[in-house]
Amino acid sequence: MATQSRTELLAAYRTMATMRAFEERMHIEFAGGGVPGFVHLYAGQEASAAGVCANLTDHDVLLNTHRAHGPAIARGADIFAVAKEIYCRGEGLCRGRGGSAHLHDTKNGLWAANSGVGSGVALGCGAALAARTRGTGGIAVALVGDGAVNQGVVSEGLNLASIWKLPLVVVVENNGYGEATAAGYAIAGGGIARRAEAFDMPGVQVDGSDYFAVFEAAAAAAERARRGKGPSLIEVEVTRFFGHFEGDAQTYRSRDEAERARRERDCLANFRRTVVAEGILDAGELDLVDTDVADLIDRVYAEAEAAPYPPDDELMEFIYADSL
Amino acid sequence: MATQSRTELLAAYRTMATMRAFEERMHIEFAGGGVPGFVHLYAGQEASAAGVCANLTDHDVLLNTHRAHGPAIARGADIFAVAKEIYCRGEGLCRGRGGSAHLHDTKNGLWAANSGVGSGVALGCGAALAARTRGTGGIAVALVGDGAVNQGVVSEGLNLASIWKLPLVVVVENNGYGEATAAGYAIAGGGIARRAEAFDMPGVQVDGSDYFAVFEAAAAAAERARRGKGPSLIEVEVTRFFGHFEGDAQTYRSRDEAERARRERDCLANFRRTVVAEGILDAGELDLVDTDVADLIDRVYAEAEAAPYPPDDELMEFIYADSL
Amino acid sequence: MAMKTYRQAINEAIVGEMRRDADVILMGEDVAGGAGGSGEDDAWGGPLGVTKGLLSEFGPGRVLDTPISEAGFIGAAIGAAASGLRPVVDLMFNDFVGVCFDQVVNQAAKYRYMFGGQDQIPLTIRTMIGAGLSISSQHSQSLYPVFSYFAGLKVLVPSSPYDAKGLLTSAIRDNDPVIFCEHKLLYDMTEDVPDEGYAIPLGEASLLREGGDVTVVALSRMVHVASDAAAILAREGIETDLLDPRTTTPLDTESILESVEATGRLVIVDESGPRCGMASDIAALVAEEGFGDLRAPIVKVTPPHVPIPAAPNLEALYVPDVNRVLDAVRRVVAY
Amino acid sequence: MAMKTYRQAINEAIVGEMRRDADVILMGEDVAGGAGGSGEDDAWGGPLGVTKGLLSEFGPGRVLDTPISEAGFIGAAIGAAASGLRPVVDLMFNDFVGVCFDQVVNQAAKYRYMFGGQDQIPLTIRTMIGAGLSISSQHSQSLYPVFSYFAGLKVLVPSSPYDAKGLLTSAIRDNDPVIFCEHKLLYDMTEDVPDEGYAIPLGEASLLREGGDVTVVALSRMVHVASDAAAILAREGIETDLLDPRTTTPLDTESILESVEATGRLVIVDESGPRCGMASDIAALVAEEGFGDLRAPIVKVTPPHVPIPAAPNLEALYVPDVNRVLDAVRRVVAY
Ligand SMILES: Cc1ncc(C[n+]2csc(CCOP(=O)(O)OP(=O)(O)O)c2C)c(N)n1
Ligand SMILES: Cc1ncc(C[n+]2csc(CCOP(=O)(O)OP(=O)(O)O)c2C)c(N)n1
Ligand SMILES: [Mg+2]
Ligand SMILES: [Mg+2]
Repeated sequence: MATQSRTELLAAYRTMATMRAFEERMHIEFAGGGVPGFVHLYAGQEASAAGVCANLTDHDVLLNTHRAHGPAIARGADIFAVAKEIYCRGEGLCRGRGGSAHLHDTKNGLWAANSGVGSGVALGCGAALAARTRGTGGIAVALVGDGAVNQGVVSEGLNLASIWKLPLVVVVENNGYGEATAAGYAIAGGGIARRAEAFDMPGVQVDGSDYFAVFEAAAAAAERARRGKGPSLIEVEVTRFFGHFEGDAQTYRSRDEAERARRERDCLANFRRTVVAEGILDAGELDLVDTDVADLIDRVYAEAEAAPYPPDDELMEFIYADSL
Repeated sequence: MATQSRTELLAAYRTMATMRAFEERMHIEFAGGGVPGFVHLYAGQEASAAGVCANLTDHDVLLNTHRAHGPAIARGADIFAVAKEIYCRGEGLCRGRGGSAHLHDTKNGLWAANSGVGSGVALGCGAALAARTRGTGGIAVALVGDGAVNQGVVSEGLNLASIWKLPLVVVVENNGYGEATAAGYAIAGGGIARRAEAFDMPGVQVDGSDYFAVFEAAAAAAERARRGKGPSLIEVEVTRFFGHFEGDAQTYRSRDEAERARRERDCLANFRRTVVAEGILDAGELDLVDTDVADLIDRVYAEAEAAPYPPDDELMEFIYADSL
Repeated sequence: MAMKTYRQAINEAIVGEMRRDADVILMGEDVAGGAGGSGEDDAWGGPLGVTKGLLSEFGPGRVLDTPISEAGFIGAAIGAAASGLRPVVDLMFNDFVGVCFDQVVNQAAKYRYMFGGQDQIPLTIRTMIGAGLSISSQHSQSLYPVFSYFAGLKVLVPSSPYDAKGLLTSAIRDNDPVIFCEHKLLYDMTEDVPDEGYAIPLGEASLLREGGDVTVVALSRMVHVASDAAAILAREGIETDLLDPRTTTPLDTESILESVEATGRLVIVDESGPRCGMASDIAALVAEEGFGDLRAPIVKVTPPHVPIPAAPNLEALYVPDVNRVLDAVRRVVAY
Repeated sequence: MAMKTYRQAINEAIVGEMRRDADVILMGEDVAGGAGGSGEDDAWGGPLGVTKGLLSEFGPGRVLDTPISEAGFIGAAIGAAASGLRPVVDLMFNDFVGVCFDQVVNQAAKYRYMFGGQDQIPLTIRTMIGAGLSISSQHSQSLYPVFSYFAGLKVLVPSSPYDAKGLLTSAIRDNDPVIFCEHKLLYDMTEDVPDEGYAIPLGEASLLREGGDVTVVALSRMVHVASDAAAILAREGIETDLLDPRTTTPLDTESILESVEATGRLVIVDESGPRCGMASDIAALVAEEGFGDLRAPIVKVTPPHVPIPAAPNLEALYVPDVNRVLDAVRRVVAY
């Protein structure tokens, strides 16, 4: 099963626990009215970004989606800067210009989702092409949602990656819905992995409540990309615990869908159960991580809320790199 | 084999012979400098539009491509108005506004190709949706090229047609090239039909030098659409006898590629050989058609060349239906 | 007649036209919401609830949730319109026109002309414009100048519930492609709106205030900013002609020129960009056709040339406010 | 120095920069042409032969034929640019921006700002503009006003071989996304062009003729139409300041305002549309900042608000010609 060391697995747990706690707290803060903009929570999907990012190096690029908080944390972005960006503060990752849906951290190989959903696949082709052209050894991993796969640019990017044999991995986080519309309605034939085949690349489906399954699929795809064998696609089946965005009444899904997922498809609980049962980690050290994380989250939110907005006189900064 | 009557087959021959003669003459006229704009000839691909259109009724819509002359003729547009449009004359199908690439004839169920290649698939979804909503019994058939299938809108349209089970047939005319770039390079995996499968619809490949093969595949797909069973895709393998557009030196393909196709994959010659060999039609009546067609083409070009441009004072006509 | 929100007014216009004409259909992402899910079917009415209830009344044959495929479904709507239906399509945020621009400006706009008048495209595209929700540069633009650039489109920018209902009704009845721009900060604005259907003709500005000292042209949400400014100016003795063009194509050039003829002074307050935007368009019109009347520079109050930031303080600096309008008007009056 | 066409000048600029900097790569449909075919590999250089020969010199790692997937490959170019490459991308006809508009105006343009200055996007998009080939409304537009609307882009409209080489060189060296608009009727225009590389700074208009009676601002191919008109006017004793801004973003507002300060009269000759177009943009600038100098209406000589027809006679009526410029200038001079 897992090819990760004890230390790595403990780190993976910490990452997922942090992602989860960050979002649970965000849910409360948003309801309290203190968070600007639209906010899409990643809770329930943690094993996806965590399992993928555990396979990435400094040379790689992860292309985020609008459901950006979790992947940003998993990729190793400074969580204080993440929170500040969501709060649109001047010390945020993007100096308050981007907000919740646009968490971008170039030095950590994290690229924001950009506008039209699905664009990450095209941008990822470019990152992958550049990595190959410049011989950095890097790969690109594009996260996209089940809804986003119906954007034309995703098909175009899959084709481009395939004919150019780019070191790209496309990870489709299928949480069953694009906003309020079900994947089963929006995606012909229901499956996404079969689109990969149409574009002549391997496509696999994995259970996103199982960290180990995601990790292994991502490891295989990343390895393939690094070896110059070309792109592949992974469909990760997940359930989001909250609404599409905060404030969503979620009447489009049955009352207990999310609750059932929390009970039965919780990647954190599953992870804990497995590593404890197999004697890899013990419950006590995981509990310690939870305590640590809770403390961290308190500090992160306190600092973010207290942080200043960007200076007023910087409105016109950062438009152009070379003077106009 | 063919489920068409003698009369229908004779008509099919006449259609294809007319398409061919029209283009052979256009090639000469263009070289002579008298034809405005860019001109893309359909010669070599006749069996595709002819085989498809033989299955269409007055309620159906055929969505053309930029390689528009042949399909317009096959769909039954007035050939004089077709020629005049290519010459941008006032009595052209579109009163000289559209030109060669935009042959559109609403009353005959012929819709022009529109700008970004591949859009016909999306427009066709709309025609199909309207036909179903209004209960006309009509279907839509969208022609697209092998190059155009890599436009995102084609994938979006295939998906939409599939989930809505629209009465749409997508006919991919694979002539091996999008401009100067080979389909084998541009299309991942080489095949187009497998994309149909990804979007959960049947996809078949047929030999476009064989009228009967095209006719039958189109008949099956049209039947399926009319029965409410949803969309399907047909890939028609053809070779264009001329360049991408007139003036193309065609150095991207070997010197004899087109010539070999003329010798070995000529749908007109094949048709003639088959119907004569099987005793369905005799060579003499086909020769008569050829003579007729030659005469028609002479008249068509003479009339088109002599026709006046649209009146100068009509520049601002037809922008809006309701007054601005 | 009852107090209604901009949101309700829009909903009523669509309901009214769908009842009136069986050819009107509705398409878009989550225009009903809930398609295929385990819960309710008519769950959303778009992310801001504008079209809620329509699926229940008109059924899935006329209210179609779409995949996230704007090029595909707007292309389909054009095809449906060319076939005789009258689709009302939801392009959630106008910024997303990026993924279907070809369909809107090259196809819908040119369909009738390029084919020599054979067809008409009775298509309405509803879409949200405007900054103010801290959702950054790809969800906050006001792109009606870009739409207005293209001949063949009609472009509507209602600033109130009353206008929204009347203009949307006209849009749906119109036989040309119309872009109907809803400002996202106006959805909860209320005013008296008749229950019955009514159509406001396209191309007629509304004169919201008659002054004589200065002409202020304002669009969409900026009408309210300009109106607040005009009230303050009145107390200073500066009387404003406040004009809301309501539609940018067709543009009521006559009303603008007439007002400037009287006032000799023009300030344009607009949330679209400063380059090739609507303020430039109107300024250029007057600098050519109303030059003889002008007694002062034409001042444009617009955002600066910058993408729209998420941070609320920067965003507030981005969007024109009352003070900037006051400054501009005082400047031209003092000129 | 030798006589070179606009086509050659563009080719030389790319070759020069590709030799100078290994990070410069070329992408687009048929930029080489022949990929995967049974004949030659470097067959086309784009449909008009502009980039022919580059594959042969720089190889398939740096010269990439693409599928017909503009959103995909322009998105990829943005990603490559964010990674440190300097892609030069061919968007054949500028009209096709319809299918990749999101990549251009929402992504490339906003990438640096929205992420707080973390990145730069050294991307050049080459694209053809202009009417005159009878290829109808979807292949003949001049969309630089639409590009200029968006902050974050730079927009270049070279009117001559010399400018084309110098501006394209600057574009490729520039660290921001640049839209380089090549007028399709200029490819065969020749003039003396240095063999070595040189960069023309962005944002500097060129004063092609010094007069003093009237300022004529013209862009792209219209520079030549305006120039012909100026020669005729000179014979009538009307002396023209003829200004070619050469870049619309950045726009050399200073040179325009300075000239109008001297002449008091402004005519703008432009092939882009009359609504929210470049003529409106420049007119609005001067109506605000140069108002005190103006002695006559600002006259815009542009096409009418109509899609572009294929028929040569109608197309000729569409595009501004010398007579329309003469009329306009005579009118403002006589005012
Ligand atoms: C082109 C485009 N259309 C619509 C939207 C609005 N939108 C934002 S998120 C979203 C749903 C995306 O669904 P999915 O890809 O499944 O991601 P999820 O939200 O489920 O994580 C939509 C429609 C958008 N951002 N871009
Ligand atoms: C979106 C878009 N990109 C590029 C073009 C330019 N173009 C016109 S025809 C063509 C080739 C199309 O190839 P294919 O679809 O195979 O049709 P064929 O010409 O072979 O019949 C291209 C690239 C276009 N019309 N639209
Ligand atoms: Mg989803
Ligand atoms: Mg082809």
